[in-house]
Amino acid sequence: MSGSFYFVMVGHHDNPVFEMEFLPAGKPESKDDHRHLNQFIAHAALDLVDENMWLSNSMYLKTVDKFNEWFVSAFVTAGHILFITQLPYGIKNFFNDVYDLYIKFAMNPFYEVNSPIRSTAFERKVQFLGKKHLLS
Amino acid sequence: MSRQSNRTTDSKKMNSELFTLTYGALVTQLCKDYENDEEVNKQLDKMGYNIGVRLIEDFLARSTIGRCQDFRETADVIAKVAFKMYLGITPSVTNWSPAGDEFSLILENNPLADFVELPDNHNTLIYSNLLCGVLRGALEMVQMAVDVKFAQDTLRGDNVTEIRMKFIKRIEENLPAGEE
Amino acid sequence: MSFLVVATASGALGGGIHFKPRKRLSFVNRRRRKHGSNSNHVAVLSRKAVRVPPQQEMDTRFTRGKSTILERPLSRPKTEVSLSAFALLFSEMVQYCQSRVYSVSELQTRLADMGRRVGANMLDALVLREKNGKRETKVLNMLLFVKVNVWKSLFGKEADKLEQANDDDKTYYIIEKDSLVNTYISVPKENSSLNCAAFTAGVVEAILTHSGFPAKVTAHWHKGTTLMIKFNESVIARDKALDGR
Amino acid sequence: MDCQEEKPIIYTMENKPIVTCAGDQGLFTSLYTSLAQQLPREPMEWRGTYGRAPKMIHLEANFVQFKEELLPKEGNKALLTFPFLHIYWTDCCDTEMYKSSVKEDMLRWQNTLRSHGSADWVIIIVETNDTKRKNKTNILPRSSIVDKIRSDFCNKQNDRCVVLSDPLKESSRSVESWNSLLLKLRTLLLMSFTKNLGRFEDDMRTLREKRTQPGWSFCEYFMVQEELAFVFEMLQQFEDALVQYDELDALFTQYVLNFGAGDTANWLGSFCAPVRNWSGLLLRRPIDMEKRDSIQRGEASLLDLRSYLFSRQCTLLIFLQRPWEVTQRALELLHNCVQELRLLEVSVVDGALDCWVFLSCLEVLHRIEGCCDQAQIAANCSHTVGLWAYATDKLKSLGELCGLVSEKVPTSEDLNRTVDLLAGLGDERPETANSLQSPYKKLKEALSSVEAFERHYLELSHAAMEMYQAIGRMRSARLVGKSLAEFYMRKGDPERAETFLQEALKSYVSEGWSLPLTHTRRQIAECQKLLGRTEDYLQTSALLAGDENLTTEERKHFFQEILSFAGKSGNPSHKVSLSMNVFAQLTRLQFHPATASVHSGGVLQVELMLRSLMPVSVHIQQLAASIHFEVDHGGTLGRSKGAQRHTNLGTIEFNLGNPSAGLPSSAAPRPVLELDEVQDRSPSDNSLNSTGVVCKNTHLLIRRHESNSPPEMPNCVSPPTVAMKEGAQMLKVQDVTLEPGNNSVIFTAPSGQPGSYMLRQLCATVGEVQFIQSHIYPSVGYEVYSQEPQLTVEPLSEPLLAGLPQMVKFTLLTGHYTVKKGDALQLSNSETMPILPSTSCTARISTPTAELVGESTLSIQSSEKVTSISLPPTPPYHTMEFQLEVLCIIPTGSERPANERLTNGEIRHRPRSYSHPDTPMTAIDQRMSIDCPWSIYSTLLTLTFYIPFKTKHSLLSAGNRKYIQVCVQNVSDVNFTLAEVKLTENQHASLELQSFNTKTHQLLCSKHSVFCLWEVRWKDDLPSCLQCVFSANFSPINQDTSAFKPFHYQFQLERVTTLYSVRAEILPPSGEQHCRCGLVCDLEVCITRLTELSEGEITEDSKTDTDGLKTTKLMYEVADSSSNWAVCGKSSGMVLMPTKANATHKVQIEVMPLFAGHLPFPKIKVLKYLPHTAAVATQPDPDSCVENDSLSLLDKTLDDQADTASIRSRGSVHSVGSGDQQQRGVAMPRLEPFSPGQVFNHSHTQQVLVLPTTEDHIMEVNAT
Repeated sequence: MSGSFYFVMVGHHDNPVFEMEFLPAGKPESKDDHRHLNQFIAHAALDLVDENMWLSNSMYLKTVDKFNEWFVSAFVTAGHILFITQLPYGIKNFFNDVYDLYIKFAMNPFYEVNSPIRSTAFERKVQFLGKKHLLS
Repeated sequence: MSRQSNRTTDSKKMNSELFTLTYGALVTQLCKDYENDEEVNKQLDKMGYNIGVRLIEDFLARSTIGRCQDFRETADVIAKVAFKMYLGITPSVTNWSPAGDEFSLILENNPLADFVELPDNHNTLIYSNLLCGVLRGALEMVQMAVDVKFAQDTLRGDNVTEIRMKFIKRIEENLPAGEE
Repeated sequence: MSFLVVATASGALGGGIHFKPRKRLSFVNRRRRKHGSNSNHVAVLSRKAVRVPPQQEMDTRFTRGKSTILERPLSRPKTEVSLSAFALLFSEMVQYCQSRVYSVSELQTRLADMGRRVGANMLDALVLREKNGKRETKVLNMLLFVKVNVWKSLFGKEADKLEQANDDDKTYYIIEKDSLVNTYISVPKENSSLNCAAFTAGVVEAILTHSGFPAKVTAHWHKGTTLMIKFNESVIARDKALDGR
Repeated sequence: MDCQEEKPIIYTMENKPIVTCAGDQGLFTSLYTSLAQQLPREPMEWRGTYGRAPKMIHLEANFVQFKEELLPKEGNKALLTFPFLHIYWTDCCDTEMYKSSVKEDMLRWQNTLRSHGSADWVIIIVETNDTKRKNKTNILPRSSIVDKIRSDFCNKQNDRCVVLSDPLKESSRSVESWNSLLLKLRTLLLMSFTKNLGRFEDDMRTLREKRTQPGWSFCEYFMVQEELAFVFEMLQQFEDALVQYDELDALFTQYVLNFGAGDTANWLGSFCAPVRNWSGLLLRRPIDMEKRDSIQRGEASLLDLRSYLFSRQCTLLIFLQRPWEVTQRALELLHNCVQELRLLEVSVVDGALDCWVFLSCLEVLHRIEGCCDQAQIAANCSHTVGLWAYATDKLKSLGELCGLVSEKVPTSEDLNRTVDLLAGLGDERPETANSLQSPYKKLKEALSSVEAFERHYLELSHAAMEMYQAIGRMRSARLVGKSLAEFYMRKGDPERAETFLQEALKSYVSEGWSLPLTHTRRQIAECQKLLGRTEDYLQTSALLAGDENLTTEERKHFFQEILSFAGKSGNPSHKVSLSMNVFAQLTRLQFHPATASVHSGGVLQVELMLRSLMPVSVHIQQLAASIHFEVDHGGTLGRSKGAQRHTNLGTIEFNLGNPSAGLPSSAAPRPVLELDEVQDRSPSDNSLNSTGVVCKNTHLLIRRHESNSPPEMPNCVSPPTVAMKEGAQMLKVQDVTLEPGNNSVIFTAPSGQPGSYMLRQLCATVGEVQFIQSHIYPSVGYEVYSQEPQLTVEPLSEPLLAGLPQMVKFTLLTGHYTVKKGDALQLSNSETMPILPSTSCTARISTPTAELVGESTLSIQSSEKVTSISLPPTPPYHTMEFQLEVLCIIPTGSERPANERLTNGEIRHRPRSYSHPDTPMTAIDQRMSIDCPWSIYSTLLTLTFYIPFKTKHSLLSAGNRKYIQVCVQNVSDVNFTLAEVKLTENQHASLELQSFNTKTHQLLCSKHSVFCLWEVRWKDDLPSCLQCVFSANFSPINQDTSAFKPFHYQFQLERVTTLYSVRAEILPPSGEQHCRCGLVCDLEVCITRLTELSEGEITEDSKTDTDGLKTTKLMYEVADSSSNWAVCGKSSGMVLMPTKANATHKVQIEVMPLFAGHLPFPKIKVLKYLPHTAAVATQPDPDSCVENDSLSLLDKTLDDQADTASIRSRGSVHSVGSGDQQQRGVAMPRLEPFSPGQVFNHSHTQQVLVLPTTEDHIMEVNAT
């Protein structure tokens, strides 16, 4: 699929907690302009996530917003951490797998919920999941 | 509200997760309260000691263990009975020193440290140091002075968790347990 | 300094005669009790509670390339630990907290803080296992989740009661005849206001708040232990709105 | 042919299932109307095919005349044109007629049906009994015809033949039959539907299954399934109809995705054709036939297909009254299409899609407005706003594409592009031709001119923004605002732009979204530059220069901006102050020395750790920290104070909240605002200069409230950068270069005037730019103190022992005083503590930091009164130390410093204030006064010495012989050797003291005692008073003899001579030869005077014996403390004793032994009895305490025996009990004890044998 995908986890204060960009193999690092755009979109989408998450009790909210032909799909964890991706379509499995990962990570008493995730291992795992689910 | 009448809680078990996370909360709290890891390690050992001092009576009450003939027997009781009873694990006893006054407990999994990964700014923290204190305190109550420390810890990247115990001396009856 | 005593299983002192531990043990206890009896606040007050150096909570990094915790399965824990192990740990924890505060209320706050961490750490795993990944969106279900699932998996049994304050729609009570955390802990009269279930309160508060039901939870001595849950107005308002749909 | 057949049907949405009518047309037409009306009246339950839920439907029918052409040919899938039921009408009642014609006709009809395999038919026989038939002959009973027909046609299908009687009558019978007919028709119709639809669907599904086969065409399949949709629509089963379209939609989407994934279906080819027409969606027609045809012909483009599909879905949704679903699906569709085109790599003219999307959005919105009222729309703008925003967005990019978003007019190629785009729209559709607000017109106009564009664009974006705000999607609103800002920028209106940008910035800051933050801030910088708001611009530039999200080039650029401004040598008024912490952050501050306190004039260095956030190294003309000075009121010793303030050993960490750091979880209790007041008072009059409030825990609080921003993001709420007060004291360094990252800058702090110096502000000056940190928090300061010289003298080792040479240490802290050459200390020493002249006494001089700077020998001149120590020159705030040897002479026994003496002559045991607790040693304070060159007053010092020994003496007698015992107890912790112990008596030469002490040297260990004994020998007679001096030499153990020091102990013994001897004897009762327990026996006491009247003896002058002998009164008494004896009867009495040698007096007392065995004699006491006239005796010797005890004991025994207690003895007891009454000279007779040795009691250690009693009980009787 064309373009790169953006994934962000958002904390209770609407603060980004973890971010990652997925670039299809052989694609060069996308230029800032695109990266900040991702954040713009994800950030704006928070409004809709806030609305939608109370209308269903499933964590996966499917597509909550569309922007520039990008579909913003969201996932709300039990602990109300939001996962947001921009893709031409939503992908549930990716979210589920990342969530699994996140739970394990967040059970570490040394990790304060809402604080930025700075873990090489975590990054690698998410990176892998991205390849598995998004770029295939 | 006065204390609950001491109910017999023989072999009452509970969710290890709560235990683990509670301990986690404690350790992280200590990490906030103290300047550096060394102090936290000390504090953990101290708390462990206090626990051990009380744990032993509970232990003696529940288990029908008699006086241990030697340090080897003590080691077995600790590994096979005590650890099993309290933490639901049975560490293996190995690496006896030729003199038979030193051995290692190998914990293949450590309930205290489930889900734990040490952040970089705590690389000198001995996360489960409480255990050392417990063993020290408990044995001191039965007139055994021992030196306990973590020789290896999976949290620090070792492939096993190893507690090293060294017998120092028998304590005379009369002199009281010197605390801290 | 501690006014807390671990009430040991009956006959503990009698146990293990061969060790002749009786004398020494009772000695130790006597000392503890003595400590307890004169748990004067002055002593506590004189201690200086160290402030948290903020950057500590700021910059936590995990740069290890491979982390075992991310490999382990999320299934329910197989190992079980003994209740007394927890009790001993907990009472030590309480004593530690007490050594760093000025007042009972501060002590309870500290316990609650720890409880919150625990709650926050557990929430997601609980929901995943107990509700196979369905969030709660309504107050009542949320409370039931706490009363039933949370309690079951933390304390092995449901909480005894869940009640709503009849005068106030944002206040609820979770009632436990004897709360596990208090099982082993005895508080002398002068500190009778202290209820160590403040810890549990913290757990519950975190679970509710992180699930999007911000609330204040406090522990009280009433019908055993009662956790009082006060939701933010916003929560109740939202809930009504959802009913409207 | 089929098509022609279809067309008319599809054009009208009045589709109804077709029912053909054969037979008697006249008859049918007569009934048609009522039939058409009444058929739908009753709903029927229809259990649909494929397990669709059963629903009630109202059946309508389109009755047409039967034609063979109407019957579908083989393989014709058309459903709409399918005749579901065939009716044959007849009212024939005449057999002949039936036979002749009707039957024929029916047969033909039936055969045609059969040949087309259509089994859905019914024959209706109408019965009318009208007049014309009356005159007919041969009328058969009606039934017979029916029977005939039944038998002829419907073999075993009797229900296929219905009788309708008198339809035009109102009779109940006719009504009934009419209803049953209707019911029948409905039932048959339904049956037919079910059958035929079922069959149709089966075919359809099998067709779908073939979709993987080569020849398969989506378009064909589309037509088939749509047919089904049509039928459902016809039956008003819109839900089911919609499902058909959704399935098609999904199927197609899947194909496109697969295509993207690589496997392509050849039929997709047509959809990959370049887009030629982008005239948006068209939702005003129920069916867009053109598009449908193109699909049927397989010529449709992707947009055609999508548009058509959506228009159908839209129609159905509106039938279903779900307009909001339309908007939602629309938004999805539009994004989808764009994606799909991208996936299929369809070539599209630039901007074509933007047009298409724009038009489509508006079309959808219009369609919705068409079917909802304003209120509904307003209430549901959350569903429409997406479209508005999307349209806005697209219009914007169109504008940019066509050069309409700029200050200039479009260029020619802009215009060409515009023309091409408009061409792609084709002509406006007739439906909208006459509506002024049609999307088509809007777009055309918007692209016509810059102004028009602006008008439309603003209108749209404001609409979108307002809607967003209305439904509380602030972030989305801000996002629109942001692109609006970009628009304004392009239009050269930065002022408008900035307001939007700032608005957006806020939320990015408060929620910590770094990239948007950077991006927006960059734009803001641009605005500020254009607006010439230099200060803000520079502030922002500083922020950006330190922004990791930017490339180094960009950061350098912004930094260059600052420099180039700084470079401008403008007028000083044009100096700009920016907040420091965006430029460099103060991370650590360290004092050298760490105590952060120096003496005035001393050197104190302050090291700042600055983390420069700039991308390149910065040269700073001056870095200065303003200081607030406060005179020290708290005494001179600043040292301690300074130390207290900085417990952290002179290092202060400044932890600034970390922007990316985690926010405290909402679960955590809100931290309370911790504020600190900061006041600057002028040193002179202590008036308030400035004051501020510092929040200690911003990093915790700030990000809880959206409005404020963390301190490190100061430019959305720019912090007040207080300009530095000139002239105030400062830490300054010139020309520093800050490298990116951490830098350490070292200041030398002013330390002139004593007092406390608080660091307040920090200011870095780069040309015209000043970076200022208006408050340094936590507040940091240092102390400058001025110290008076201090001289302390302390023992080198504790305790100082008297009698031995001891080292004392002199420590001189010079403080502000400079010790010049010739300065000397004058010690005026008391004779009891001489300062021992020592050969070499050296003084060590060291700095405050305790490093040795010099050593020099002291010259000491000693006269017996004064010792003068000339000091070596020493700089201020240095320490000089030297040691002197002193000796404290042990006072010999009696004569001790008066102040040390108590009334009883004992030496006070002073409570120790030094190390070892409660030593038994006796302390002596030695005062010395020292005159120091720096002060006119002399310093008074006290050294406390301790006497290592306690000495006791006692007089022992044996009859007339006398012995003196001296006990020396070593109470110190040192072990001594004691040498040549001597006892001398100086008054009486005749006296000789014979020593029993053999050893010359004796070991006297700590806490041990040595006893020495002498016998007193005398010639003629023994003096009653002896002045003795005990002397010995002592030295700490194992030291050479030279170390021996003398030790003297003086004491005096009075009334030494033995005056009386007392003998006693116990006589068994008569007849007994031994005393027996319980039997009274006699105690005979015999007191003998040994000497003549000796001086100092009180006698009864009054009573003189006949031969003029003087007498003295004695009191004896017998008491047995050990209760071996019961004293019976009189136990004490008075004796008048002549004061002449060998005068003897005997008394007898009855005593009874209470025990058997060798019992010691009862105690016999002899006391002086003094008449009230007697003068007060001299104070008794200290050792008389012994007697005091025994007196009190006597006192007891007297009381025990009330019978004998005489007033006198009682009174006397009293008087002795309290000595001070004597002082007051109350005239009363009293008892006085003899000094030890005056009375010698022989019976003292005597024992007597007592035999056990024979009858115990008697003893008991007696005992009580």
